[in-house]
Amino acid sequence: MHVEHHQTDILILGTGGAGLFAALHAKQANPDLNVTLAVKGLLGKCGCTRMVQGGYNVALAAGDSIERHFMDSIEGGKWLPRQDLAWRLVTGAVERIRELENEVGCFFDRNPDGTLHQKAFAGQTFDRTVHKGDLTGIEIINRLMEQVLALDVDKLEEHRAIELVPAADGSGLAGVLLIDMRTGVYRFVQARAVLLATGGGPTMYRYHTPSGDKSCDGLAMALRLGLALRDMEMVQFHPTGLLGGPDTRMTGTVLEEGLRGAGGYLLNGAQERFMANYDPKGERATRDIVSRAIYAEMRAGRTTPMGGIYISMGHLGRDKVAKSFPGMVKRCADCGFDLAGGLVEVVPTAHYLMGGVEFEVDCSTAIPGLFAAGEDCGGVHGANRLGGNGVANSTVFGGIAGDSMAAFIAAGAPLRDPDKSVIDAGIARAERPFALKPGDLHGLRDRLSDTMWDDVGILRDATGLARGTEKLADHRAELAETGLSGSSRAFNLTWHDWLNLDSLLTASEVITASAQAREDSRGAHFREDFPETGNLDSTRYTRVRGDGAGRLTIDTVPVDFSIVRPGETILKDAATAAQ
Amino acid sequence: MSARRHRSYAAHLGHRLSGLALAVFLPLHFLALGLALEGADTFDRFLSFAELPLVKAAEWGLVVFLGLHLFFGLRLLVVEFLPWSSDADDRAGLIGWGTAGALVLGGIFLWGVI
Amino acid sequence: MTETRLFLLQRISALVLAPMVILHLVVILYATRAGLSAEAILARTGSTPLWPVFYALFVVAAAVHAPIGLRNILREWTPLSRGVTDWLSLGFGVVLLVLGLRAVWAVSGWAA
Amino acid sequence: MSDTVQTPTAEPGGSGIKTLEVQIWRGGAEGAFETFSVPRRDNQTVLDVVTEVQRHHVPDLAYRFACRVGVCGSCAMTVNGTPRWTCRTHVGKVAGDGKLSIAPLRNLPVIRDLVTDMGEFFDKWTKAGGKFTGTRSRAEPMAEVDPTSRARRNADAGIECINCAVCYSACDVVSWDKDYLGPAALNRAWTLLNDSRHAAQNETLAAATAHGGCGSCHTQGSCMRACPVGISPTRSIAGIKRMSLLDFLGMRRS
Ligand SMILES: Cc1cc2nc3c(=O)[nH]c(=O)nc-3n(C[C@H](O)[C@H](O)[C@H](O)COP(=O)(O)OP(=O)(O)OC[C@H]3O[C@@H](n4cnc5c(N)ncnc54)[C@H](O)[C@@H]3O)c2cc1C
Ligand code: HEM
Ligand code: SF4
Ligand code: F3S
Ligand code: FES
Repeated sequence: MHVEHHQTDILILGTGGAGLFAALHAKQANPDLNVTLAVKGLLGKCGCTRMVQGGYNVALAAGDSIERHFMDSIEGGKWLPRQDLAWRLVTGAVERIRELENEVGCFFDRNPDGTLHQKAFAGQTFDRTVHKGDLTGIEIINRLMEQVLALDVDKLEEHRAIELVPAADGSGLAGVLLIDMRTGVYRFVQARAVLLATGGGPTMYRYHTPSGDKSCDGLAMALRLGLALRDMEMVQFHPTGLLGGPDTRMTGTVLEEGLRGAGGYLLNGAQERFMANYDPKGERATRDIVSRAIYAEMRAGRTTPMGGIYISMGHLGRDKVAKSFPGMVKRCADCGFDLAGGLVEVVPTAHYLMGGVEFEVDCSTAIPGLFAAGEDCGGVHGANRLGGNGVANSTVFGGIAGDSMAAFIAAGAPLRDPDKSVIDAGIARAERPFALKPGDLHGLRDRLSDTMWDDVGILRDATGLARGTEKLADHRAELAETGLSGSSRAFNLTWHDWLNLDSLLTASEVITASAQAREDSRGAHFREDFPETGNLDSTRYTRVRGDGAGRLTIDTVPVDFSIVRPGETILKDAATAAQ
Repeated sequence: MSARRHRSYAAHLGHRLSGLALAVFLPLHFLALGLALEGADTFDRFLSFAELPLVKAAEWGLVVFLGLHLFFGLRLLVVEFLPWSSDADDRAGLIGWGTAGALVLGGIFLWGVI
Repeated sequence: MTETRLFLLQRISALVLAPMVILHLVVILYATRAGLSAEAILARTGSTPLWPVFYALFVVAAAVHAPIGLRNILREWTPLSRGVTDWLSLGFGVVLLVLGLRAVWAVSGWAA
Repeated sequence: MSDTVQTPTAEPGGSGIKTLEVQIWRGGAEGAFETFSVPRRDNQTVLDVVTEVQRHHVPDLAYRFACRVGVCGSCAMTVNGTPRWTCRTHVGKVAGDGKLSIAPLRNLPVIRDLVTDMGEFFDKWTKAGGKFTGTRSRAEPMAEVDPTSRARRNADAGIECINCAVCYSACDVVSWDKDYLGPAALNRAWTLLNDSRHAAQNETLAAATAHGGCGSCHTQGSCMRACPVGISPTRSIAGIKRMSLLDFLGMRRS
């Protein structure tokens, strides 16, 4: 198989908030560096940062403080976050938001007095979410994209990374093997430093929110390279995804949380409100509680025709709803649903992976030359990510990664010779389906998403997880026998569906193993057989590694409470913290 | 392509074609008027040429074109240089009025001729 | 900056042309209505220096306005190169100006 | 003649049509339509139809999408002759008669099938001066901006562009003049010209009024009617034209 070779100083995988910020910072640190951006879609036009609606958490206002933001993040994360990472997040956010406004050009919404407007977001003790309308991500990514387009960087658009390739001598990372999706050609890019910023993305669930290009490729590649993934059982579900049926890509996309906040009702199939049976806060309870309640209703069979529940806004007045949520109303109307006055079917939907690659505060990983940032990384959010901490995470650490990679190269990072056998293995894996008889690939994808939804989903127990493990093994075996018709490799989306499934299966196996290992309930992870949260003081996180042959090893590691211990606070004004 | 199926696009074409017609006509018109230099006789002969029905018809067309180009051009100046009342307000309504205005001019012209 | 100048020049000349065209339309509609003879037209236009000045201005404005428009059309609707369209439009403008001023001169009656 | 393309149809599948006759462009610039029969469903977008064809008819059908909710601007195609975002175009809105024709966006080079090369679209974005230049650093506080000022409201009106190139595809001047920067790029320049924090005002104005800039727009108005998010590039470009006049007359406020 022919492989084209490229060389660069820095190779960045992914152009979400993390990837674009890394490019910007690396070039700022040293404009002479060769920076190459490789991305599965078009630069800046894929990934989830662009899809951010709510906004960006940062402690700016008088009365708020980074300490408070930190405590909210730790408590929201159920004491599972790595505290030095969380601290770096909240301090870095202040600088990064100013950079976004002052240097990158984001034009965030203002208060009447001209200062930045900050809105409320669930689970926080202060209104600290900076935003641009309810389409904050477009503003952030478009402005970043403009800055990066004006730089002298190499762009490898519609290039899919399929293997992180170590050095032949084992000294670190040599580069990355990619597929040029437009032509189907394999390309090896040798680099002194590589950033993994492919953004995770729990798209293996039947209902999911992230962009279609995200399929946990980065996590699967990292695992194959031998890196550890932590907190992978922590999958965040958004309570209200649009339910349009199995054959439409709209299904699973987010209906914003503000709808519940504004007083929207959730109704079961019998058109009865049910949230009060689960939580005194009713519809206004936090994401995880509402998601579990909806799931419980669904499991009890009290569902709508398509198998979800309803969201109803009409009692607030059609005009008022249309005025307060124009974007959501239009989005539903475009797809034939009447949100302002009618009932819209919704369902909880997989939204975000808290878990990911273990990394350091400077974004380095255990492999010299490989850096990681953004949703691919684990440890920042622990058991739950606060709404608004996701884009802060990707931009803060993306920038840090750019700085670190520039420094790493300035310190003399070499170009390493690749381990050819890994390149060959990567190509063999990708080529495999062409040698097989065509099979029911899309059916297999549905089966995988059913397995994850039913057995490794919102409510988990040992039996379900064991069943899930078995089914995943079946799916794995089935994929290994499922081929593609035809041999065209140029822009062959079905081929990429196959490769997506391969990555998603790997990530699913890790999620399931981690979920089995965590025998307590906290944050996004709920075990019906262990409904209580364990002793916080002895909190441990899960850590999974691969052995290279598809087997996983898992251990649990005590969390180092390096800044604050459970039950304590770093807020000076503890009285306000106690609320 | 159906992205073109709206009044503003039609007005663009109308404005362009009328402008083109005027640009072709105007030098000829000047040439004819220049004949006056050669004396009133030739000019009178020109004017009687101008009495021919076909020539009258052409002149009628030009009056209408001039009217169209004038009104559509004024609309463009309004669109380009005056504030908009809303994002969708490219004064498409003026197009109908402009067309009507040009036809009225044509009518007056006909009325004078007949 | 020249593109902007040309663009603005066309708009400004259009603004100049608009009232003149309206007046001109009134005149020709009135003229056809009254069935004026050449003598009468010439007598009228020659009677006061205002008319030749008016029409000279008209000619100048049109000679600025029309070639710029033609240049756009040639650019967008013909495969001619930019240089060719520029010269063609400029040539057209000069012809328009010369013929137009000549006509004004003729009609003004001052030549006689 | 209809000026409205954005009114959503309330009834999705009430027409009783069971199958759609779908023509899809196959090949590059040289290519042909192929016809498929696709089941009609109540909840079905044009993107879903394309997906269905890829899954059940031609596995190597090339098309592009990412977010599937109208924020990434990757999925635009020519649907029954009109450029549209496909992920948020309900089939009921465009195929009342059960027929769909789906082709790549006009005015951009076709890579294959329904995928175009958007490179020139973004090159022109940069060329139109569409890049913010600030005066403050990340160490300084953020500028205070009156949210009700006219400039801020102008900027807000155009800022949520998803760079889908639907307007670019709808505009004839883009097809006629390869140097024309196009509606989206100029719209972005206009938002910057209304951004009081943007330091390179003169540079952006010069870029947006240079050859291929605002002067090339003939107010065809197709862009503003086609834009799926309701932006009016026509208005933004008119704004640049007005500003260039004021600048010429020495009356521009800075
Ligand atoms: C609908 C939605 C709403 C959200 N709202 C908010 C919010 O309000 N506030 C908040 O803080 N967070 C929010 N989030 C989360 C937030 O979007 C993410 O946390 C964050 O943007 C992730 O950034 P990233 O750079 O790590 O990844 P992404 O932005 O997802 O980028 C990943 C990039 O990697 C590329 N890629 C993937 N695989 C490969 C491969 N194999 N080879 C090459 N490239 C690859 C992708 O194409 C993409 O360009 C939301 C997420 C979603 C889905
Ligand atoms: C009556 C006053 C006039 C007004 C208000 C007017 C206005 C305009 C305007 C605003 C344009 C720019 C259109 C664009 O670029 O989209 C234009 C174009 C043009 N005008 Fe005029 N004009 C007038 C008279 C004339 C005359 C007398 C002529 C002919 C000699 C003429 C010929 C043209 C041509 C050829 C174009 C180019 C059309 C195009 O690019 O589509 N105009 N006019
Ligand atoms: S202005 Fe509208 S149509 Fe044009 S690129 Fe932006 S969003 Fe798309
Ligand atoms: S369609 Fe084109 S001509 Fe101008 S108004 Fe829009 S850019
Ligand atoms: S897929 Fe993103 S806009 Fe349609």
